[in-house]
Amino acid sequence: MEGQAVKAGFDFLGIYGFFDGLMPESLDWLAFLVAGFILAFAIINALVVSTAVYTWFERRALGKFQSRLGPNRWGPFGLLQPIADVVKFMSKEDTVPDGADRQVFTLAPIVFVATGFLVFALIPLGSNDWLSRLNIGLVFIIAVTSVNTLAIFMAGWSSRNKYAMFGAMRGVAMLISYEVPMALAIAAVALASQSLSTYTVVTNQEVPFMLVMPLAFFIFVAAASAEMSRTPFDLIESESELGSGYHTEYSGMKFALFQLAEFMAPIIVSCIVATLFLSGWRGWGPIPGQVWFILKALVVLCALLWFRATWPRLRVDQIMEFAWKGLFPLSLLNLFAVATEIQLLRDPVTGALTDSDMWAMAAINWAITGIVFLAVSRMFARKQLQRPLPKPSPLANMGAEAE
Amino acid sequence: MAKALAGTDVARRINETFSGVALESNKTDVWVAPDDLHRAAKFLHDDKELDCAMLLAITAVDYVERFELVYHLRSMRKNHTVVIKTRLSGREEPAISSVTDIWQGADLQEREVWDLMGIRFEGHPNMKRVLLWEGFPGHPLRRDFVR
Amino acid sequence: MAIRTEPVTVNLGPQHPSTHGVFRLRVTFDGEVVLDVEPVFGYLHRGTEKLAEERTYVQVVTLTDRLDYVSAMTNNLAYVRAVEKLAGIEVPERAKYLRVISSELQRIASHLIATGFLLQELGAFATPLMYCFRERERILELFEMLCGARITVSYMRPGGVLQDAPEDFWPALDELVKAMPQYIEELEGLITSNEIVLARTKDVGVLTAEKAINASVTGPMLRATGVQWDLRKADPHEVYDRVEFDVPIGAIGDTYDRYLVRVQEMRQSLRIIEQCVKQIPKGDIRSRTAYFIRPPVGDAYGAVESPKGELGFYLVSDGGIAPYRCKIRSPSFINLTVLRDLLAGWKMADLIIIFGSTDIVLGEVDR
Amino acid sequence: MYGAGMAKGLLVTMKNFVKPDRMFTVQYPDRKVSPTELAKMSGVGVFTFMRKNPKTAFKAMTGQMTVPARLKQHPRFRGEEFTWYEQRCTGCASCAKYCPLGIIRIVTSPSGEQVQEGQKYHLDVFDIDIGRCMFCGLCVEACPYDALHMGSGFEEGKYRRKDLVVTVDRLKSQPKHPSTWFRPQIQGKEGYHPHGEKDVTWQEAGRHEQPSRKHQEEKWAKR
Repeated sequence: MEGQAVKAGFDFLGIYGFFDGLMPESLDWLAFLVAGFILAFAIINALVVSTAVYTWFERRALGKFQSRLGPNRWGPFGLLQPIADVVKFMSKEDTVPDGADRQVFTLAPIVFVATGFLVFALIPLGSNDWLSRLNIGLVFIIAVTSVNTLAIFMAGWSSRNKYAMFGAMRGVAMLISYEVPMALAIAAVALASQSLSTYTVVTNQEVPFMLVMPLAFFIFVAAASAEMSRTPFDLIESESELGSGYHTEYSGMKFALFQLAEFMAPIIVSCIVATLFLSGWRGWGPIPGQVWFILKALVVLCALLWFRATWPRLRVDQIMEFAWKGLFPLSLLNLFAVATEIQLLRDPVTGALTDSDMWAMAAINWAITGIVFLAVSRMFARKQLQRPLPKPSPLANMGAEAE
Repeated sequence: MAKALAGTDVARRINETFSGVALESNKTDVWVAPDDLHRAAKFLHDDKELDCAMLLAITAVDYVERFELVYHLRSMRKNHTVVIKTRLSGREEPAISSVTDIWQGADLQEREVWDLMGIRFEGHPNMKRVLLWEGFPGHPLRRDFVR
Repeated sequence: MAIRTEPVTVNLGPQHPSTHGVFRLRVTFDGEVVLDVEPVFGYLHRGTEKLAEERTYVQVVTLTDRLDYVSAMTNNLAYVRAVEKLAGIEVPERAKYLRVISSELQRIASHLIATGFLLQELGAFATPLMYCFRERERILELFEMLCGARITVSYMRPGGVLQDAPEDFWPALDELVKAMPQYIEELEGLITSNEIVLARTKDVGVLTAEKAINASVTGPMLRATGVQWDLRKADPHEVYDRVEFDVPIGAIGDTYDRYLVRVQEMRQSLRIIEQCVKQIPKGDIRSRTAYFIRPPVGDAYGAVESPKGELGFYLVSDGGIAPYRCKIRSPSFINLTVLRDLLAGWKMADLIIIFGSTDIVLGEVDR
Repeated sequence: MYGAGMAKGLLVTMKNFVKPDRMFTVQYPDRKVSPTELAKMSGVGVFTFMRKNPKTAFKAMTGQMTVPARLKQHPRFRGEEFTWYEQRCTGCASCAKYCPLGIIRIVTSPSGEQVQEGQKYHLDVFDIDIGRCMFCGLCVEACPYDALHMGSGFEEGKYRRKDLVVTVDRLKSQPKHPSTWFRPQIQGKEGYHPHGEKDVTWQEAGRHEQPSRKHQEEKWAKR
């Protein structure tokens, strides 16, 4: 990718302009098509390769967390392990269970993967490196991530397997519930940045929104990790209960697609978090914006990995409770607070928010977060952490001597 | 130290309440007739002195001419153990009354005895094979079982 | 509008990630809620009791290793105790101490496995399991020093133990006893106060004391209900009456209590080992017995507190070189009696962890 | 404080992440080595080593250098192959009798030789079917003349079941590296380890001194 000096970066307009210059004017549509294909090709491959590297990274890091080694045999430090995995997947028999709905069964992994690619098109990697500057980017992200639900349901339902059904049903219930707080958290971001475009969100993000709206950040990360079904919300494919949930019956390349989408999800989520809450490519000093962006995304990625390595899973009703009784009210509170603050602080004429306004908002929001956290912790701690002292039952007496 | 109650004492106690139920006894064991087993077990469980709250194990031993069922009982409050035995004759599906209504712990053990030794427990809620599959020919722990 | 629902019957197992081997639960679900459970097992039935009838008393020791394959030492101990009772064999002091040390080590190893797999079933992505296995590995290394094998130890013999511990065993044991408390601490830090674990296990699968006793439940499951009953105290065998230790109990008998009891028992086991190392005398490790033991005609029931519960062997002798009847009172098998009552009414995820907290080993259930 | 337990758990995993000294993976049959380790093995400093063999050092740095590794085992480990001393064996077939699985097959014929105590038989067949063996070691325990010992290998995988039978020829010809399990006389030997190169001779492998005629007569008279 080009630096900031180049006027048109590696984006659609740049490539289109390049091809348009080469071709006669009557072939405009061809240039359009070629540019589109090149972009699509580049983004898909970049994402697939980074996912492959990420699978290696995740397995090595999880190994370290669990005080074992992780894959280290194939290639230097086991870096070629993803290739070995893919070769293995490809050489496996592609089975379709008897009685499965063949079309839906085949379509599900494709739909599942496609949504991930679509979202990635909206992530601005640098001030000039964006692939699509859709002016309703945030709405698009919310919309596209919900297609996931459909794919999971398709996979689970068409498999004709009870475990898959359980996984799919859980998945639908959970994903739909968590979309609400996620959307509300994004709404707060949209309010604060006064834009719906992912690009403008970053340009308007003088202060990282993580500092401005900690509550929204927390809600978004929780909801997003539920959306991609990672621990502690991984009940869709909870392997100790359901085998592997909705993709129990998949094998070969179809299964590989599910794995791809699953490992892609953390990357996409951390990119979205970096964009919406960590001020994207913005940084200081001579380090280029792209590096800043990747660094931020990596930090989020590692944190998600850390949580995954540590925490157990919640139960299905607890997860739903957490969504509707926990995150949903919190996100409403957050939205209300942010909206009120903006109404009070913004410039009455232009509606713009200055840096100092942002910092003021940050102070208020942190206070709110602290109060909420204390209140919630009081409420739960009393209920959960207290246990009666064990008392020996009168039904047994070890010391007794028979007469 | 847990004490194994002397069979003669236990037999005396049983006979005080139900006379003639305990047929014979020695230092460790009490023998009862198969028809009286349920009565004796109920008494051992309910009696305040004997207080056999836990059924440790049910064992069937095949002595070819007879089967012997051994019930190991334990009192948790008094910390003693009692062994009662009963002899069953006949090799074609000998039957005895179940003690599942007294001790729930007899449930799986009686099924196991039926499975491996072929002694039927009457009154058991779910008298099915437990370790082997339904339709397995014979009962493998019997001495005369041939593969 | 009432939506018509119908119960779904699912076979959890025989090849299911969290059934501890080949075990099948035929579960009827109403949505996520368990309506009815029927355990189906016997996939690993090898007829140990029948095999024992054709082996000499010493040869049966090797069969007992394969019952509860994560705690072979206590199986050996229970069996040789029954034989010694039957044949009236005396055991030298040093052998008694070695037996206690090795079976307490085995108890720690077994409880580590139980805890690790409980957490695995809770969905903690293998991390606690790996930590547990890491600590267990050290214990297995000690077993390798002691008797040349790690799992199927065959260490004990009627009349003592097979051979004395090598010289490098004692420093290694000291090191383990010194290091283990902090590992248990670390494990507890990961689990005990974790809010997710609490939310999942607290008040889940409650077993009452009356029910537990009536259903012959023994071991940590019984102690979690608040019944302070441990065969090591109630009927002290070997040298348990010469060491000090507590019998930890639970408050209400839920899944969390079962976990807590196991963790505390590991600490108590370390205490026992520490005292045994101090007290152990020099001397013989095996009394002279005939290789083909011929006990007098009669029967004997010998039991020990194995990590899973009361493991008893009931042996009948006809005066020959092989037991006439060898009945195994396996705690895992009998603890399964309450499974149906424990599971009905809970959710699918609870089913898995309640089942995990009963800590059965299929080698012992199916025998 | 709600959430404190979860945070504590995070700290525990992080501690294990940054301090991987308690890593317990065993790499077998070879393990990856770092340049530092290689330098230590060749007995020079890291930088000297790097300057002298830059190619190896680079390979090690990219994690491609391996050295053969054998599992750490106690000398008592009960392994797969057996060590057997022809000179000590009398063909009494105690091992076959005591085997719980009956997998030792012995065919003997009178030989007229007298090696230690009593008559010695000539062994025509001495097959141990390790495909069914569970390595309980009862045969070794039973051997009255310390002729049979456990080995300490564990790499006896074969493609055919019948290859798993250890025959008398193989027992005769294979190197004598017995495990010290149930053999205190070998265990007491300074620095002996079954993984080493040193063979144990049949004199060393025995627990018994050469019995005197008188001793033997006494023993027989008692029976």
